[in-house]
Amino acid sequence: METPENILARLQAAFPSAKIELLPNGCPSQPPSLLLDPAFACEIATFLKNDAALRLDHATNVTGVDWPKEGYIEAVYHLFSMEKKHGPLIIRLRTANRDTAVVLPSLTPVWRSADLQEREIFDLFGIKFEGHPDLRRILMWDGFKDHPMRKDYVAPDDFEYEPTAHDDVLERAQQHFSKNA
Amino acid sequence: MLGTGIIRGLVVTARNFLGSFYDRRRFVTVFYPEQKVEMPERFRSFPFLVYDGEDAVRGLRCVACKICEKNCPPQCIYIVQQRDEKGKPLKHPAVFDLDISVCMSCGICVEVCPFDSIKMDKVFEVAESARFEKLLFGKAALSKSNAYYRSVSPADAGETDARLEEEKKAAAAKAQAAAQKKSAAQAQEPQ
Amino acid sequence: MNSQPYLSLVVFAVVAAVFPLVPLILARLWFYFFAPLKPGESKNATYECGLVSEGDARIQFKAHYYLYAIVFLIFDVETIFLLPFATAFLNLSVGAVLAMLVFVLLLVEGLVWAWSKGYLEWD
Amino acid sequence: MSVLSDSLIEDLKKQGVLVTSIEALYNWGRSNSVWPLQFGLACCAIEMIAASMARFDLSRFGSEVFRPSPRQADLMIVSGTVTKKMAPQVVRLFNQMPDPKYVIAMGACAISGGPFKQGYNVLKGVDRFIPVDIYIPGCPPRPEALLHGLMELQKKIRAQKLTGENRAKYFDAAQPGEYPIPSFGEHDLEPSKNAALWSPAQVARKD
Amino acid sequence: MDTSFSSQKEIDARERGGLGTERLEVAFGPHHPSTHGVFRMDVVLEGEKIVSLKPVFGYLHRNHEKIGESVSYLGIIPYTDRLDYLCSPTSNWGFVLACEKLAGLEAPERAQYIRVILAELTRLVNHTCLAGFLAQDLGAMGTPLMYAFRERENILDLFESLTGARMMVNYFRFGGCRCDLPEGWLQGVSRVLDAYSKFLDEFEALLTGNEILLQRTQGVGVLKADLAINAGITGPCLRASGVNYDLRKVDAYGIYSRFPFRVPIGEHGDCFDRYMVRILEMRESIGILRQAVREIPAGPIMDAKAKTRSIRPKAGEVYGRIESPKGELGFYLIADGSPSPYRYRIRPPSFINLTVLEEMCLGLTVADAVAILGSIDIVLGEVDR
Repeated sequence: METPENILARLQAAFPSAKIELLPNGCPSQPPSLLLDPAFACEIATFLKNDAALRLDHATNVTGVDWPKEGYIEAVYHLFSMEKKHGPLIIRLRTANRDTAVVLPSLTPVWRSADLQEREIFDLFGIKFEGHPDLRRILMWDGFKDHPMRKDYVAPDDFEYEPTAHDDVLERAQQHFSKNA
Repeated sequence: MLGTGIIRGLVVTARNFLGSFYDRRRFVTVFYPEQKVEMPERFRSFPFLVYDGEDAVRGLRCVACKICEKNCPPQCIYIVQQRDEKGKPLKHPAVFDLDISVCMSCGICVEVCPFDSIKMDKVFEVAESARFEKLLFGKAALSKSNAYYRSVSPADAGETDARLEEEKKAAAAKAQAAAQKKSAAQAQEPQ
Repeated sequence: MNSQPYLSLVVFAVVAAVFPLVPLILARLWFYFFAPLKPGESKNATYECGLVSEGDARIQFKAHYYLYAIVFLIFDVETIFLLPFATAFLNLSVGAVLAMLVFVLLLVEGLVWAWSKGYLEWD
Repeated sequence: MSVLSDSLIEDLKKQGVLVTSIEALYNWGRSNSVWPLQFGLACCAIEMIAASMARFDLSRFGSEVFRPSPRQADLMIVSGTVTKKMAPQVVRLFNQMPDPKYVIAMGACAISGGPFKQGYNVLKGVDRFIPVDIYIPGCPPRPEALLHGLMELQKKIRAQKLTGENRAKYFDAAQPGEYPIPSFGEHDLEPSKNAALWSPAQVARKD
Repeated sequence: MDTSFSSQKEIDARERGGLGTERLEVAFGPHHPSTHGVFRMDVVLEGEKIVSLKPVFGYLHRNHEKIGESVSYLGIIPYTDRLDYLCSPTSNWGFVLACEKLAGLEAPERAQYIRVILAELTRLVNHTCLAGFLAQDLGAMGTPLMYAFRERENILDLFESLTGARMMVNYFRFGGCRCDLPEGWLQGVSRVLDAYSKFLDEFEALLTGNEILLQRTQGVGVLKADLAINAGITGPCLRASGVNYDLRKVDAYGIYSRFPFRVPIGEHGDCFDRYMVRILEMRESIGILRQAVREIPAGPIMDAKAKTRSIRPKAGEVYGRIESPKGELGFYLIADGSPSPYRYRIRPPSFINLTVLEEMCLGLTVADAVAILGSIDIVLGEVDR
C-alpha cells in the first residue's frame, strides 16, 4: 500500500481546500495517521473507498478517544482493503471542543460497519454524528445522561462494602467507613 | 432417498447409547461427591500464604511489601504492615485480607511476588450462605504450611524450595565472604 | 346381575369427582395453614423475557390462520366418526361400507375444494 | 422429629419401618428436585451448561430440567455479571417465580461484582436487590463447585421448618412476597439498592 | 358482495382494506433461551413474518475498556479471557500481539508454536460449541450439544493441565508464555486430535446430512458478499458469503505462514454455509495442530528482552488484530508511557457481525431469526464488552 505521505499528497491534490494533516505515531513500527477536516470527511471517505489504487472498503475499527488536556474528542477510523488485502490507513476526525461543539459527520453512508460503532461512540463519548441513520444509545440505557468513557466521568457512589479498598477506591469508600469508625 | 440423513443420525445416537455402557470415551460421567476429577497440578482456585516450619506467624514468608496488592487486577488484597511499639515497620503483615468473592483466580499475585510467599491453592468447594463473614479470608485463614504446599503441588513446591535453598546458600556464602573481608581488613589495621 | 345395575356407574362418578377434588382441597388447606398466598403487582404481570410487556397479545392477525384451523377441525372430527366404523369393520354389510364411503368421499371432496382454493398454503 | 429420638428412628429403619413427618417428607421431595431457571448471563453460564452436560451431570441431583419460564422454576442460578441495565429484569424474573424459590449467586460477579467491580454499569453483587441463599465464589467456579453449592442448598432446604419462629420466609405472611424493582435513573438505578435487604457488614479499617 | 368465488389471495388482499391485520411487537428479550446470553431483539411481526428487527445491546456491558485504563498492561491479560469466554487463548493472543508491537518484543520459536497450538485448539472448541448450540436452537434438544460438550471437556483438560484454568487461561505474556509445557502434554494433544477427527466424522454424520437441519438452514439468512464487506462482517460469516479473507493468510501473524492450510469458502452465504465453513475449518485446524505438534522445537519460551512481566511502552498507538474463531479481533492501544494504557479499545467481531442482522431476517419467520442468530455465533461478553 502507498505510504500515508503520498496518500496525503494525492488527497491534497484531489481536495485542495481541505485541511489534512499527517500526525506522527510515537511507536516506530506503526504507520502515522491522517487528521481530516470534518467538512470534507464524507467526500474524502468516498474517495478512499472508490480509488482504484486504495480500494479501502473495510472500516474495521471505529472508536473514540477523549483528550481532556488537549480539549477535544477524536473519532479514529482504521481502514483496510479486503480486495487488495493491504494494511491500515488511520484517519482521525476531531471535534472543536468537548462540551458544546461535539458534532462530526457520520461515515456510515460510506462504510456500513461504522453504524453500530458510531452509536457506541455517541453513547460512551458524546460525539453527535450527523447523517447517521439511527443515532441512539447502544450500550447504556436510554435515560442515561453521562458519557462514561470520558476521562472526567465520576461513577455513582455504591462503595458501601469495600473490604479490600486501597488508593482511589479507598477515598470513595471513606465516607462509608467514617460513619462507623 | 429422503430420510437417509436422519437414519444415519439415528445410527450415531444408537452407537453412542450402546457405547456408553462400555466405551470409556462415550461414558464420561464423573459421580461428583464420591468420585472427583483428578485435578491437574497447576489448577488454581484461590491464593494462600505459605509459612515455613511450624509456627504460622513467625514462619510466614510474606514481608508485607504490597507488590501483590498493587498488581492484583480486581484489587482484592488489603495489607497493613505490622509496626512494633516504636512505630518501626516490621517485615510482617499485621492484616492480610483477601476477598474471595472478588478474586478472579488469575495467579498474577503469585507471578509478581518476589518472595514466593503467596501460592495458588486447590480448594474450590467454598460455597457459603453467609457472604460477609465467610468470604473475606483473614491472615489466619489464608496461611498454610509449606508441607501442605508440597503435598498439593509437588513440582512447583520442589522447584520453589530448590530456588530458595540456592538463594539462602548464595546469601550465606556472600555473608561469609563479607565477614572474611571485614576480618582481613581488621587484621591489617592494628599493625 | 345385581339389584341396581347402575351402582357401578354411581361409584365411578363419585370416584371421578373425588379424585381431583381431594388434592385441590388439600392444596387450599396447605395455603390456608402453612404458605399464605402473596400475589403481587409484578408477580402477576405477564412474563415477556424479563421486560414489562406493553401492547395486547390479542390482536387481529390474518384470517387465514382461522381458516386453516377450521379445515383441521373438520378432519379431526371425521376421524372420530371413523373410529366405531374401524372397530366393527369386519362383520359389516356392504350397505354400511357404502354409507361410510359416501361420508368419507363427501369430506374428501371438501378437502379437494379447500386445496384448490389455496387455503392450505401457509404464507 | 422431636417426638422420636434419632436413634429410635434408625433402629426402626433397620427393621424396615420408615418413620417420617410431613415436614421431612415435604423437604425431602423439594430438595431432590430443585428446577433451576434457564438464566445464563456470562462466562459462569458456560460452566453451568458444562455442569449440566454429560461429564458433571447435574441430573444426578434432580435439577437438569432448566425451565426457560420463571413460572415453572424454583431456583434462580445467577450465573454471570449482573449489570445495572439487567438488574430490573433480574428482580422482575425473581418476583415472577412462584414461592418457595431460592437464589444461588454463582461466580464472583454475581456475589460482589467480581473483577468488574470498578465498572460504572456493574451491580456490585445481586444481593443488593434479591435475597441470596448460597454464594459460590470463583471466576468461573468449576462445575463441581456448582454441584457442591447445589448440595449445600439441598441441605439448607432439608433443614427448613414449616411452622414455628424461624420457619421459612415464604411461610409467614409478614415477609414480603416480592421485592421492589429498581427503575433507570439519569446516572444510576433508582434506588441504587434495596435498603431493607442490603445491610453490609462494617469492616474495621483504621486508616 | 359479489358471489363469484375468488382465491384466498384475493380474499386476503380485499381484507387488507377491510379487516386488516395488526402487527405484533414482541421483545426477543434479554432472558431468552435462544439468544446465547442477554441479547435482545425487538421484533415486529405481521402474522408470522418479521417486518422489523431492532437489536438492543448493553445488558452485559461490563465496562471492560474503562477498567482496562486503570489496570496495568499485565493486569489486562486476565480481563481479555473474559471478553469472549469461549475462546480465551485467542483473545489473550490478540492483546499480547498488539502490546508486543508497541513494546517491540518478539516471542521465541517455541512460544510461537505453543501459541498456534492453543489458538487452533480454541478454534476447535468454539466451532464445536457453535454446531452444538445451532442444532439446539433448531430444536435438537440436547443430543448434539451433549456430544459437543463431551469433546470440549477433553480440550479443557489440556488447557487446565497447561495453564491451570479450564476457561480463563491467562497464559500469554508479552514476549512469550507464562510457563512451559508439562511433560506428556504434547502426547495428550495428539491423543485428543486422533479422537477429534473420529468425533468430527461422527458429528457430521449426525448433523450435516440431516434433512431437518438442511431444510431449516439452506437458503435462510442469505448474506451477499458486497453487503458483508461493507458492513465489516469478518470471520466464518464473511467467508461463507464467498470472500476469501482470513487474517491467518492476509496478515500471516505469528508463524502461520509455515502451515499449508486451506481456507474454506462458501457460495450462498446462508446459514448452512456458515455452519459448513466452520466444520471444514475444524478439519483444517486439526491438520495445523498435527504439524505444530510434530515440529515444535525445544528452547526458551520468553523473549530475552522481556525483563519484567508487565511492559511500560513509550507514547504511541498500535492496532493489532488476529483471526479469532468469531472473526477479526482487534486491539487498539494508545500508550502514554504510564504503566496502564491511555486508551484501550477492543474491535469485537461478534458485535460488528450483528450490523446486518435485520437485513438477513426480514421477511422470514421467528424460527429462522433464531437459526440466523445461532449461525452468526455471538458471545455477549464480546458483544457488549
